[in-house]
Amino acid sequence: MTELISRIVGGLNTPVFLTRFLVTVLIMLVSGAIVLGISLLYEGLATYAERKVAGDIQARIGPNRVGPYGLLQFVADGVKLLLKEDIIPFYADKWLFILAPYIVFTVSFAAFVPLSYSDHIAVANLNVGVLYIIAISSVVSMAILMGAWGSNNKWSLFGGMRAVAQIVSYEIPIVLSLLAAIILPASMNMRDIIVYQGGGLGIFRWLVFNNPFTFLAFFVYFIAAIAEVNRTPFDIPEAESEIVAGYHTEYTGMRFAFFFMAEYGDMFVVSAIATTLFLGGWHLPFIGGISMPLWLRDVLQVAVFFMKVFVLIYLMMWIRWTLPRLRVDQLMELCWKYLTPIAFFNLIGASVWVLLLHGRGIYDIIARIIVH
Amino acid sequence: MLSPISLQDYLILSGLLFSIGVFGVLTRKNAIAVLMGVELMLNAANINLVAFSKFIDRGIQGQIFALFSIVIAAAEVAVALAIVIAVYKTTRTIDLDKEDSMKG
Amino acid sequence: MIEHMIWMIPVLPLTGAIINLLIGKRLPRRVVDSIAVGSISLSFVLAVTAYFHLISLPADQRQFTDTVYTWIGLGSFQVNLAFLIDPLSAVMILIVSGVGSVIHLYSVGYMHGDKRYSRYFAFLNLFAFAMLLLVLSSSILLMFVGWEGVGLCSYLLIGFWFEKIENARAGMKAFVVNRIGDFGFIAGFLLLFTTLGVKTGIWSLDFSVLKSNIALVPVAVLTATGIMLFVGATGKSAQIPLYVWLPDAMAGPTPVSALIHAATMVTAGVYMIARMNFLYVLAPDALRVIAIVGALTAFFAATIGLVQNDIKKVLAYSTVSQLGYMFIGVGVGAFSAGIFHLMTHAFFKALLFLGSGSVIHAMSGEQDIRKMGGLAKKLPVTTATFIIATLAITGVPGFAGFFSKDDILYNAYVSPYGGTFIWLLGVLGAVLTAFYMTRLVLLTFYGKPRMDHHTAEHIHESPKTMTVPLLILAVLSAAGGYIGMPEVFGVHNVFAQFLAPVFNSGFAVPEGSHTLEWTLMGVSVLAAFSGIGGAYYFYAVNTELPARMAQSFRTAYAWLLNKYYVDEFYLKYIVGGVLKLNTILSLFDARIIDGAVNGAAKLGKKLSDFDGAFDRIVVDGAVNAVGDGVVSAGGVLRKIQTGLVQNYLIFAILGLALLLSFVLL
Amino acid sequence: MSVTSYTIQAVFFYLFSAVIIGSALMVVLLRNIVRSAFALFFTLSGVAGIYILLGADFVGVTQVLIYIGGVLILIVFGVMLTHNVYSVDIFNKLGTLVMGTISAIVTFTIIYYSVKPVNWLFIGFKPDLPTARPIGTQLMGTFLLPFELASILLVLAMVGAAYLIRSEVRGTSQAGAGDPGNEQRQDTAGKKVH
Repeated sequence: MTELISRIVGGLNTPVFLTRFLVTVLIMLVSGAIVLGISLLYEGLATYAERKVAGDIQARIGPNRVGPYGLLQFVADGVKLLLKEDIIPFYADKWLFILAPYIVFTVSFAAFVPLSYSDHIAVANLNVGVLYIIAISSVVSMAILMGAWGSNNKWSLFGGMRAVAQIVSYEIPIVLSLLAAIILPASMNMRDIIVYQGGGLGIFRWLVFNNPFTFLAFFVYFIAAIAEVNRTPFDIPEAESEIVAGYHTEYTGMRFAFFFMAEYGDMFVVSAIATTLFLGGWHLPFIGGISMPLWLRDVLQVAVFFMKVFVLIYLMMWIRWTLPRLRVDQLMELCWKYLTPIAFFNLIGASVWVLLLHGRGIYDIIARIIVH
Repeated sequence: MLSPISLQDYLILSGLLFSIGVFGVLTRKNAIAVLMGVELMLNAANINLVAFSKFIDRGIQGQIFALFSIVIAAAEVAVALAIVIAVYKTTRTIDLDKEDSMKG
Repeated sequence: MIEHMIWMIPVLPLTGAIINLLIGKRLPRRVVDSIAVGSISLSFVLAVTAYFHLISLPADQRQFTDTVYTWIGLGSFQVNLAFLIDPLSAVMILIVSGVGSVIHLYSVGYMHGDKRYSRYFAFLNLFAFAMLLLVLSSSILLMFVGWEGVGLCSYLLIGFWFEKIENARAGMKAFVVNRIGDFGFIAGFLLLFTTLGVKTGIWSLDFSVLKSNIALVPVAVLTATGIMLFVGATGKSAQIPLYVWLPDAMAGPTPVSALIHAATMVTAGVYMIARMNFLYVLAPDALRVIAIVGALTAFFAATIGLVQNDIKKVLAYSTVSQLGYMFIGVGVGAFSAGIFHLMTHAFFKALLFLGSGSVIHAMSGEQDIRKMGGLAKKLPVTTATFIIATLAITGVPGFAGFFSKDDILYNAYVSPYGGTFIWLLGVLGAVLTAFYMTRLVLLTFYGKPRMDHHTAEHIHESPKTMTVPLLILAVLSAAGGYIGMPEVFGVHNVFAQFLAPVFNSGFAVPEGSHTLEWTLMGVSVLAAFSGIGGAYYFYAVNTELPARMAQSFRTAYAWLLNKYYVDEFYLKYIVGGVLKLNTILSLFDARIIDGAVNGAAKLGKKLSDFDGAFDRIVVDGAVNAVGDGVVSAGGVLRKIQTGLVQNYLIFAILGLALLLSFVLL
Repeated sequence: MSVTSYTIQAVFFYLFSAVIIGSALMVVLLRNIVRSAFALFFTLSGVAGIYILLGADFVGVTQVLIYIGGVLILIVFGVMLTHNVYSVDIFNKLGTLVMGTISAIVTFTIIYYSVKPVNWLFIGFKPDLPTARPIGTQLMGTFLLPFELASILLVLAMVGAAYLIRSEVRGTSQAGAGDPGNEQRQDTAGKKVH
């Protein structure tokens, strides 16, 4: 792709430094566009999937009119949202009201950047990838607050406050449980972490199976992650029966769609983190050792990665349509009285494990015992 | 064609940011606005630290200093806001022009 | 093993005392007495263990110290909380914990109806703790703690039934008199401590250190120290002139009298002098004083005992008298004889007191022997054991008192510190002892019953918990003397040999010939039997004779009955004298000292009036002028002080800018 | 380092600088304090960008995490809890405004003239290596004591802040304990406020 772009740009008769500058900028733009396109497609399909899953669980059929099996429903929805009237409330703080959805969407989109989709495919291989995603997702709370305040609506403000409190609180168990996994590969680079989990039959080196503490950390992380993306049973920031629709009450049309898409984007990101840190990322299970063409391997790896992510997303949907919503106090109690202490002691336990066993996993130990 | 960015450029950027912060601290009436000015000044100082770390530090001590500075800023803002809110609760205002009980 | 468990011997009763003192009220009585008796019995078991450990060692190594921790550490001066076990203290802890256990057991029966049951046992345990601390301590200072502790417990227990004012008074009297003695004790050991420290640089209160360095102290100081320590001993052990508290101390419960005022606490003085033997052998004058005071007390108290009518008072004077014998023993340098008599006396006197307690118990609290009589049939066990004890104390051959008293009298005769005079007083005392003890037995247990009808009906033998201790002590009183049989019988004096390592300070009572010893023994036996016979004649054969005697020697009888008016003398001349001195001193205070102070104050007031005027006009004027100036200047300057933090910041930044511009330009 | 990357760096530097300075001016000049607070968001993001430009990726991400995710949220909450946003004139009297402007200009002048003429002792080219690992190593080694002290400082600040905020609430919660004199006390308290 780099070559292609440089050839195109080289055709223009420009000075060398400008050429290279343009190449760089274009690479950035194109890769961004690819990710954007894919993520938009994904988000559309995810809304379709959500409705299908909901229908399934509630013994309904779900969308089935537009396209085969209703597959094009999300296109129709998108067009409808684009064409809707764009309402800005009169007393709203216009700047903040307009800015908020863009920031929310940008931020959730920016979290895709350090993900490692296969051995060779990634937008940017950041050394501080995990920390980057954590930092970026904390910005979401800022943007939500912006929109909530800008709407000048008390339901919005309540929802925004709740969202911020929830996100800030649940960040703590998330970070603590991620740390329990990170100390094994001793890197925050997504690709390094996945590479660390390779070998064996392809699933026994996954960090979730590495030791009891990472196993527990995975569940703590997954519960806290559901809360972090404000989904049922932790959807009190947008609880319909209490505060209308929370922080996006006043949003309509495309602005609302941005919030909506950001939520599905966040789901993808947290599931991708879980996949990367705990579930072996793009490693091919069982057939990892077989030699095959590079492109085939990359395609398979991307498929495996997406498969794992989608399983986790399906789990989240399943949970959403099965469990009732928590109260605010129950939510905070779960975070501060259960998840945080568990994650904390879990981290200590994991550290001790790593210190005493030099990072060896439970299967390594068993294998060693069997061999001897 | 742009010339390479030197240390001076970063320092002048930080100086500019610092001066804006000083302006904010000196002229704003709202105590929290003053606090924001202080944050600008702290950020300016941190830019200095990281820039020095890049240009004249063989290790990364400048970055570590910046990290400590960020941590201390977090503690500072928590306590400062608590004070502001406590003051607000007793006087029902955070207008600094009205907080003159120390007047001679 | 046992070397490191010595600390438990005193601590066990202390624990019992603390438990009973804190929560005893809420515990059932059965638990309270189980704790008390159990703790002291455990101490006794440990003491026996320690004793057996001690005799398993070679004779010259029979000594070990259990150091618990350093109590006081000031540079080279150290007082350790350390317990010393050697033959002397081993004997003492055996007596204290053994007799103590028996009396604790007896108390269970004797005190069963008392409303302050748990407190009684707490105090009794506390006493056991203090007494064990006293005898086990390895330094004078720690010993003094025990010394004061037993005084305190004695006070608490004498005044145990404090509802009656006499009992409370008796407690206070005991305490005050003891304090007088304690003053001598403190002065004594401080004199020794400072003299040794200043002279040699050895600042120590440890017995072993003192013992090895005692020769460095001048003899005059040793004599003074010895006499002062003996003053302490006269207080605690009821010798002339400080004996007056002991008869009054009979106000306490009878087991207390038995334990504290007969068997253990009052012997603390004897123990202390025996413990300090290394000092006394270098101070023969002090020894002479002790021997003479002991002999006088032995005789003097016996004469008072002749005519007392209260059963416990008779025993109290008898105790004073017997303590006098012990002091004769230690005073003539025969320390082991003194300790031997201490031991046997502990057995038979405890038995006598417990027996009297049993009698009093049976008589519903009556203590006057004139209202008793004929109790032998109704109280067979009490009578039998009481008679055994009487035979022991009178020195009938074969019983415990015979050997110990004979040992003392023999040594008093042959020792260079003793002599015929002291020996004679001792023998006369023995005659009197035999006389009044026989009188006591005859009046109490034989003859016609003289009590009223109501009391007579209620007379009954005491319960098992009281008679079993009596039997135990009776066996000890009868047989306890054989361990100290003199060599004239052709055996070794086991007791003296056992104690010998403690008393090997280079002094030995010279040996007399066997003939002399047999002769003296014969005189003692004769004395005992003559006393018994005389009493029998007076109170069993010719029962009118005592009254007639009292009639014809009216003055002498009154003197004896009123204990030579010693209490009255003390009250009038010593207490009264102190009060008079007090009045004079307070007058001096009021007239002369207060007058001087008031005069000075008046003068000061005049001066200050003048000074005040000067202050107001000159000094204040100047100060006000300065102040006004500052206020007006401040009024100008305060305008800058807006109270607005941002204004201050502006000044700060501009000032900083000014400074920096100097640097930069 | 090629000319191109210099150029790209320069472009980004000026971009970030523009964002920083522009939004910082908004922070200090906007009349609506809530907008000020949100303008601060862009300033802080720009500073994070500058850090990453300087090769300090860890510090940059930490800046986002702590400043935007923590400090800024706190400030916005503070604004919302104490605001009389639309009623209070946010600027001081004219005299202070003038003096403040002068002070700011003087400050910048001094900084400029003390930075510009200095001949800094450069160490030459230094590649942008990963920083997370060396920072971690040094925090746990050379800087262990300050690191621990910082954690203590954070705890103290947290406790202190909680105490300051709670000090008034405690009185009412005691009054609400259900004793008989309770209602009357609350009444008087209410009167005082009005």
